[in-house]
Amino acid sequence: MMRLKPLLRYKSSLVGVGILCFLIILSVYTVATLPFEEAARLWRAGELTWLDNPRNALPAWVNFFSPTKLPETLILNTQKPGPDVIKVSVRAGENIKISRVEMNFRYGFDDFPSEINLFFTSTYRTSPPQLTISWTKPDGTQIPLRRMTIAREDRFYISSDTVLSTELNQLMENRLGRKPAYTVPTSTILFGPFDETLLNPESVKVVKGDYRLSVEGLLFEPEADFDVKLVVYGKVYGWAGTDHLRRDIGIALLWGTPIALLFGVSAAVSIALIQMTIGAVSAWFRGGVDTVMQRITEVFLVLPFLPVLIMVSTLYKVNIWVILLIVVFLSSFGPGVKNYRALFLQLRESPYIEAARSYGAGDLRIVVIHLIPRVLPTMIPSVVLSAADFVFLEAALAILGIGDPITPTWGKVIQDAFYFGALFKGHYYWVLIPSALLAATSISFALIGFALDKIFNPRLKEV
Amino acid sequence: MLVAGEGEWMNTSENIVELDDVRVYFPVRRFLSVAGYVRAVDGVSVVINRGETLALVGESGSGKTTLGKSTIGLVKPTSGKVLFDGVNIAELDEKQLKKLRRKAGVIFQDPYSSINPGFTVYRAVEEPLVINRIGDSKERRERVFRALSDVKLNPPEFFASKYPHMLSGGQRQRVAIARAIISNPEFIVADEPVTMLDASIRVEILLLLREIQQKHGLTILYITHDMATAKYFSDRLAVMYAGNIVEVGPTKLVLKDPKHPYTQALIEAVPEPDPRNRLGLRKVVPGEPPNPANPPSGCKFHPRCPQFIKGKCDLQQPNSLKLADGREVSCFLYDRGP
Amino acid sequence: MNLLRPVLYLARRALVLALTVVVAVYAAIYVANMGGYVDEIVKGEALLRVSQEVRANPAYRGLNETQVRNLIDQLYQLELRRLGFDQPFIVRSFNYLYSALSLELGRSLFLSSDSGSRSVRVIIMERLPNTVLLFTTTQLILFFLGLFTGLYLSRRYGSRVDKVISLLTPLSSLPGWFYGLFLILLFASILRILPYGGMVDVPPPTDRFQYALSVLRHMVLPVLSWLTAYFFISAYTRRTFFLIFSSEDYVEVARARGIPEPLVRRRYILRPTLPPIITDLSLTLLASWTGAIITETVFNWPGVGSLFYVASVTFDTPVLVGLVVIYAYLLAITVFVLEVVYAVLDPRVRAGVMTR
Amino acid sequence: MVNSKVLEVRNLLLHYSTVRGVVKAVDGINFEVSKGETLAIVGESGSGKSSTALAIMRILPRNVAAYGGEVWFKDLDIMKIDEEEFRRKVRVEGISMVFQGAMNSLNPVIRIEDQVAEPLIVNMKFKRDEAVSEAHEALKLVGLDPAIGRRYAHELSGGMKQRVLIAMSLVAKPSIIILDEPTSALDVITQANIMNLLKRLKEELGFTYLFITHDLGLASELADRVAVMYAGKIVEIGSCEDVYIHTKHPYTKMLLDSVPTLREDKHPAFIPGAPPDLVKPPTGCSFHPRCPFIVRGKCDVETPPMLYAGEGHNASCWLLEKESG
Repeated sequence: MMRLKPLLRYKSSLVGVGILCFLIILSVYTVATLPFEEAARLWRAGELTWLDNPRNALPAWVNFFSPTKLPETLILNTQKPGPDVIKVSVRAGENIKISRVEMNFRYGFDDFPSEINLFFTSTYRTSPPQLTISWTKPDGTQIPLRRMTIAREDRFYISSDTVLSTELNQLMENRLGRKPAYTVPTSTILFGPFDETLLNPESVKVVKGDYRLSVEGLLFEPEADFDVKLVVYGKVYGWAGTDHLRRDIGIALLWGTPIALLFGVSAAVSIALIQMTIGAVSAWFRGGVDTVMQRITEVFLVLPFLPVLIMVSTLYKVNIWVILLIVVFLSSFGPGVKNYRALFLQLRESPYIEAARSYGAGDLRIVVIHLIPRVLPTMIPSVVLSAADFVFLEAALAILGIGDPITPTWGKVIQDAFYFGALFKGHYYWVLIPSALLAATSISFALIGFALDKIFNPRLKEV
Repeated sequence: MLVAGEGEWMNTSENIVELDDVRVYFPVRRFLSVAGYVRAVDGVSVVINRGETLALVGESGSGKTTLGKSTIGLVKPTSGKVLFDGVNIAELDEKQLKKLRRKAGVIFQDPYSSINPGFTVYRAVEEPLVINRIGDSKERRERVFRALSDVKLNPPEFFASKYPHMLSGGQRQRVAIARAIISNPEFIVADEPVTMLDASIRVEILLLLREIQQKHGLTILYITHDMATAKYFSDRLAVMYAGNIVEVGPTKLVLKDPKHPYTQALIEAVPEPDPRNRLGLRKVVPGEPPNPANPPSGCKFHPRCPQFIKGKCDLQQPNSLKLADGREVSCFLYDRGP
Repeated sequence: MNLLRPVLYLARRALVLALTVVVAVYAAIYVANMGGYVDEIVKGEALLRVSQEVRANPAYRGLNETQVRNLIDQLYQLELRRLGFDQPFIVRSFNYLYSALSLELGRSLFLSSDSGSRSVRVIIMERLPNTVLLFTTTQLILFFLGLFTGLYLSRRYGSRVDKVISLLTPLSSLPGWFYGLFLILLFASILRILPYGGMVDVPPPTDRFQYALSVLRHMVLPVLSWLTAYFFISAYTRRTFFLIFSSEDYVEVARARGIPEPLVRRRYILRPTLPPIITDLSLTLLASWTGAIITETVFNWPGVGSLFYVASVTFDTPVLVGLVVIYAYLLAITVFVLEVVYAVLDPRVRAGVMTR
Repeated sequence: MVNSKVLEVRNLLLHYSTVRGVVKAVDGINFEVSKGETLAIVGESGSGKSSTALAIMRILPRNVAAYGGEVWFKDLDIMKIDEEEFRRKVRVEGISMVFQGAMNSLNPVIRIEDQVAEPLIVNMKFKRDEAVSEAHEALKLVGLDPAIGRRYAHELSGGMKQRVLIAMSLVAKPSIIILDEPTSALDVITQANIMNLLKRLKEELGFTYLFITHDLGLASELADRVAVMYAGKIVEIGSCEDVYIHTKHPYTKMLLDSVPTLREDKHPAFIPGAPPDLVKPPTGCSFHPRCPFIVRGKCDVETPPMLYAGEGHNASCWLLEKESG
């Protein structure tokens, strides 16, 4: 394609090509590494699948730009023992066993974790294990957290447990001899210093250092055992953060890329091809066929596009590819037909077509060899430009809540964000990242489209 | 005439093209109905002899291009007979027409747009062979190169790979000629082949055309508005006005002693380099050619004719009269009938 | 001058457009009820409504379960007849087509107007002025801004301003509502100087002037979002358009004859290009009256667009069809008026109308 | 006759910049036109004849690379005045121009009479009805029915449009009219009619023309003097008789020989080769690659100056130097 070379002459289109290449690489990467079924399943799975993720976490890269390092999520699990996770079991009688778990970790972030949870699994026949859980701060202070009997699947939401919170606040009050003006969150007490700063939520600072969670388990059956998982939830996660359901937004955004590109490009290309075909048929046969085509075009003109699209897609609960089909169908008799028709009418009168007829070229050959290759270049810029529109159309439908309920798309992420008040609560990343991707896609198409327009349809001699 | 089973043509006719009362009307469409007709060609009878060059001269809108197209079936006549090699092509279907067009070539006025700008010279010249499935690729290659050197695009290898926009107007017209002669036609319609070219190279292209004609024994229908080139590059001359041929005969004779008032007016109007020109006015007929959708009654030239006979020219259409010197004129001035 | 021809021509065009409207409206009705899908919803709703009414009505409290069921069934059948279910769809569709075309748009299924009416016509007519107010303002500002910037740029082709505008044109590939989101973020969420959405403060000011002021304040963001989105492209296209037309031979001739530049621009560039510009303006105006569904939803503007959205998600078919009908009528009328305007403005078209 | 010069062009230069390089469309030409006289500039396409007209009228495309020289209109160097003064002194009443391509030279939405009258109203403070009656006079002068003034451009035939353009050019009574291929789109008979009209206006009203054409025959219809252009330069200039009969430049001679003639029997000959590429013109005389009389080492090296070939007759050819000794 030697005619595409000039594309690289324009700086603006170079930027567009760059962005588009990046998006294409991202799409290929996504499709290759994360199968769609898997992504869709993950996206629709409930909170259980995502238990280890923080809720509404910012993207991890915000730490690059901020002097205070926000915490990342720390997970310690007895099923994955190591130097940090030590589990020792001692037989203390015929049926009694004592298991001691120590989880050591270093906490070096500048902000408190968003949540702290403990998850347990245990095996026993009739008597469940009894655990004593305590917390050790870097200075050696030990805080007993709870004594509890656990079920086979159990959990202890340390940071949101109201009983523990009251106990800890009481403990603190005793130590400081003063009562803070607010209920100090559990995570602040566990990760903060026991001093005056605690009295003011603005001034309290994280104590960095080595923390330890100890669990002492009393097991009443010889076969009984238990496992512990500690999750200290951070405030940043992945490259796109998480949503209100702890889901990794990155998954939706990754899969949103190939879907947006595919939707935009296939809508644009197929509409252009259909419109071109209709225009060509109209222009080639003229007469009655042409009149009929023109009337149909007028009917489509009178039907408002977006309302009808919304009507159809709400009434018939459709997925994204059916929406694509509807979009293509509704646009196939769009105003573009008129342009193509005019173009073909003009071309069919051109002397080289007449010449081809004179030496015996048939209709099919003239259309395929002589006409379409002449029309294609004029078509490309508008196709590229309209691809941008269709990317946004999909997003718009999703934002209205009309899109595909299964497929994760950029628009869906934005819609979730709005629905759950991201802008009111200050979760700007939730809207900004998908928006930026949308904008980048659209602008890259536009940059390329405008450059192509200048190359293929030079209406003005550029000086 | 079609030889049964073979699907090949046989030369049975002395005249390569014979038109008999050909009319070409284009309907002017209105909403679901026809409002009227543009009479582009309105009753033309003429023959083109094998091996000659017939110049068809007329002003724009006189129907000369339409007439040219109708000789090779690019335009279907509304009525009348078009015999090409003795076969009435008005009765042929597309497939048979296609076969017949192999024997004809066309050169168009505008060398800038008569070649597909996306094709190389090679592809443009080769295409008629490809379409008519003539030869294998090696044979086609030889023929293309031969045609290119016939039109003096030397070396052919150099020009074959060029795109039309890389060539000058004259070179492009040579490409068009090469394409027209590639399938060894017998008849060529050259529609204003040099009008768009510069004066200094017009003659060169016309001489080339003449040379190719002699080499291949071609018959040429040379359509032009330029009497002067017709003088040097045609054997016979037909003058067309508003869809009719008003005068036809040997070129020299017609130009030396034009009979039809329109031919006279046309010749009188031609300016030639002569310093004396500026000293006097030309004798010209007033007005402009009629609207072909609504031509005047009788002889179509009568509203402008200096020798108009009232009550005759405006009522009746003059018939074509054969004069003694081999000419035919459609004018009442020479009608010595009853 | 012969007046019969143009009148005949326009009459024929009117007929064709009317036919187009009929076909389009019928298509809309058909799509809205394709496969009886909507029928089922409507029937279910009707049953629910009837049974709720019966059970809530103290007059029927004494009846036993069978009696109640019979009663419900009776009333349900009555309700179905009221909704026209006793006839096959094909008949109903034509009945509906007839009433739709005569603007008897019927009663909505679920939605009601602010004044409590269930008449589709009342509901739509209540919303239409709001949409027209917002988007006519937007489009007119956009149009004149684009027109004059375009004219200015075409005179300064290749200058720095021109280059900057051309460079910024790709920004117009993002739609207005998208910019709206960020304008809301900036002006409402962060700066808190303009409202998030809606059309007037709650509660609405009683003072007429205050009311108008409040509406204006609410219009700022939507208007601004569209200006941000479409200003560049409209200036750019106008500029290119004028550049092409200012290289026409007659413009050059006028300049060569010493016609002063402002006059050349007005009479030789602007005037001959007026017909397409007017078409452009009227069609975009019209399109914006319905096409702004997302913008209206984003800004919570109580116009036809958001009505359409609500009607869609609540499956209120009569409202949907009513909207399509009104739009189809508006468009057909606009196209027709445009043809008349064309014939007045452009002598070439006028001639075409005369002779065709 | 007092030789009062209306227009005098000295070393006029107009270069365009294109993707391929600088095109020297007009490359330092000199000529003058006296009152009541017609100078024809003859040349093939790309010789720079139309660019000469545009340069005089200061109608420049956007890609001008160089524009210079002197253009004296009466006793004013119009290259030195600003746009507004140029408009008032040259365009309004001084020099008018008839463009080629009459098809598109009229505003499609303004009535003919208003277009013809427009400069009178806006520039010369005529009342509207006075101006319109002037316009009707002008239409009559070019042989049109004044009733045509009520029509629009698309209602006229090509010949009528051309006449309207001529009427437009003379309505403000300019000192000189530039005719740029005024008949090239017209049929022979219509062309002859227009030429007759121009001749009559010249004879009866003493018009001064600068007539630009590619057609040597057409030039001889109107021209008192002829300038032949080739590759941006004037190669020969002189009276009609001088140029056509006592031809000095080989290009002029060969161009004359290439014209097929109806009335005389001589076989036309063509000029071999193609006109030069104006981006990379040949060294020396730009005609030397096609010239049969080329003097090697001279013509292909040095550009010939305008040499004396007779009273008021000059040609830029080295052969003349030899002749005169």
